[in-house]
Amino acid sequence: MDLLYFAWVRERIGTGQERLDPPEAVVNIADLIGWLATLSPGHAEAMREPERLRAAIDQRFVPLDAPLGNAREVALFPPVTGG
Amino acid sequence: MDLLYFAWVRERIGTGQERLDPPEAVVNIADLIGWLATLSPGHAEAMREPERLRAAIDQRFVPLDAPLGNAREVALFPPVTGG
Amino acid sequence: MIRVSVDSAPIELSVEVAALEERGAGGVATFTGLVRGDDGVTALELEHYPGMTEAVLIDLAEAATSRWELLGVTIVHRVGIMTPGERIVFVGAAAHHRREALDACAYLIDRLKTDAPFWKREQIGEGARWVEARASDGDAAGRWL
Amino acid sequence: MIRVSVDSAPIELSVEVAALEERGAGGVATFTGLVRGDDGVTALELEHYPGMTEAVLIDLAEAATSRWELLGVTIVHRVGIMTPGERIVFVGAAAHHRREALDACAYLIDRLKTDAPFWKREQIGEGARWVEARASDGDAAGRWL
Repeated sequence: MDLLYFAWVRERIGTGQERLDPPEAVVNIADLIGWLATLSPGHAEAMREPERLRAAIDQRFVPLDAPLGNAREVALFPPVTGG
Repeated sequence: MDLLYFAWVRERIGTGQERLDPPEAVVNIADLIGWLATLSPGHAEAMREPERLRAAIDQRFVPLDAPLGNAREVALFPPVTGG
Repeated sequence: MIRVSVDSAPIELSVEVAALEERGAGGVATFTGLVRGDDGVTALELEHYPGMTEAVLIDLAEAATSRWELLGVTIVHRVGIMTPGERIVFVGAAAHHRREALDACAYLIDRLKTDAPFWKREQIGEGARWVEARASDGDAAGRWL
Repeated sequence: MIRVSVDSAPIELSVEVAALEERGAGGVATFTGLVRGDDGVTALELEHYPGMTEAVLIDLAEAATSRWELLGVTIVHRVGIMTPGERIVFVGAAAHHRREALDACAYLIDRLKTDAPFWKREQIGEGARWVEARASDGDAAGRWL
């Protein structure tokens, strides 16, 4: 699974992209956030406040309880601030 | 009193401006329209449908029943169509 | 800062927008009215009431600045003869916040349509006709009362 | 006609407006967002989600054209580093009637603010901070549901 990170999520983790293979118990975005938090201190810091995170699966916004299904690309980021 | 005419009012009368001295019985815009209609065939044609006319006294829009008072400049024209 | 102009010269959109952008605003909203070329119109002539027209436009710009927090308001209206595709009118508002700029811009053009003494005459081939006022313009201006 | 662009080059407002004006519309409404220089901000950096951002903007432009009768829709968003006074975003709509153009323009910028994956980072002297999303943006986008 390709993981993409943007804004301060990217900065805290230290990379904008990584390929990871989450365990089977990780079935939705919230699970994924919890699992990512265990990977490194940077990941832990980025995932510390899940309520401040937003997600997209295969480039579509999804809520945090969305199932991962056969996601190829999952992105995690703060609420958007463009325009 | 300076009379100003715009758009088809001006075209029908044949001039955009004239100085006139209405009789004392002419006290409001509606009276003025009625009196102007008697001046020439062009005036009559321009004043034929008072409900299609709008007016300004000293460069402020007024309703047709507005008193002329000490008006120095009275303008008659169709509803505006700018923009 | 208010800028009002009634002129027979073509409207210089880039210049007008640049002046609004220089106000230090977060956003600039604009509306430009153009001569449409459909209906066979070959030229459009705009007549106005010199003196009163400018005064009405200044009143309108001032009404917008007292209603919203604006850093700049521009109203430029062309008069005389113009051809399809040319700009008839430009209104613009600069504000810190986009809602103010957008609302002020809509307000300016809606009220200009009903309150400013301009008259349009369409040239269609050899003929010409004075454009009739539309009831929908009165409705649009009424939104802001 | 829809035009969507996400680019690090400065936004060429004259070019964008001219393209909308050439659609033969009666009116063109635009909104331009600028980097504000107050609060001591010395630079603004815009990050986006390549691929998804463009797709969201195209969806948004198409939603506007199905909601209103439009002859042209343009959304141009700059990314990378920009300085106070520079343009961040330009949205514009061309339509036969002004109400469509004005409403579509407001809709595009309101929804872009909440739906398009962009993130702003402000540079303030030596420091930098990620801009927080504002609840009022959600409210503004909610007007269009």
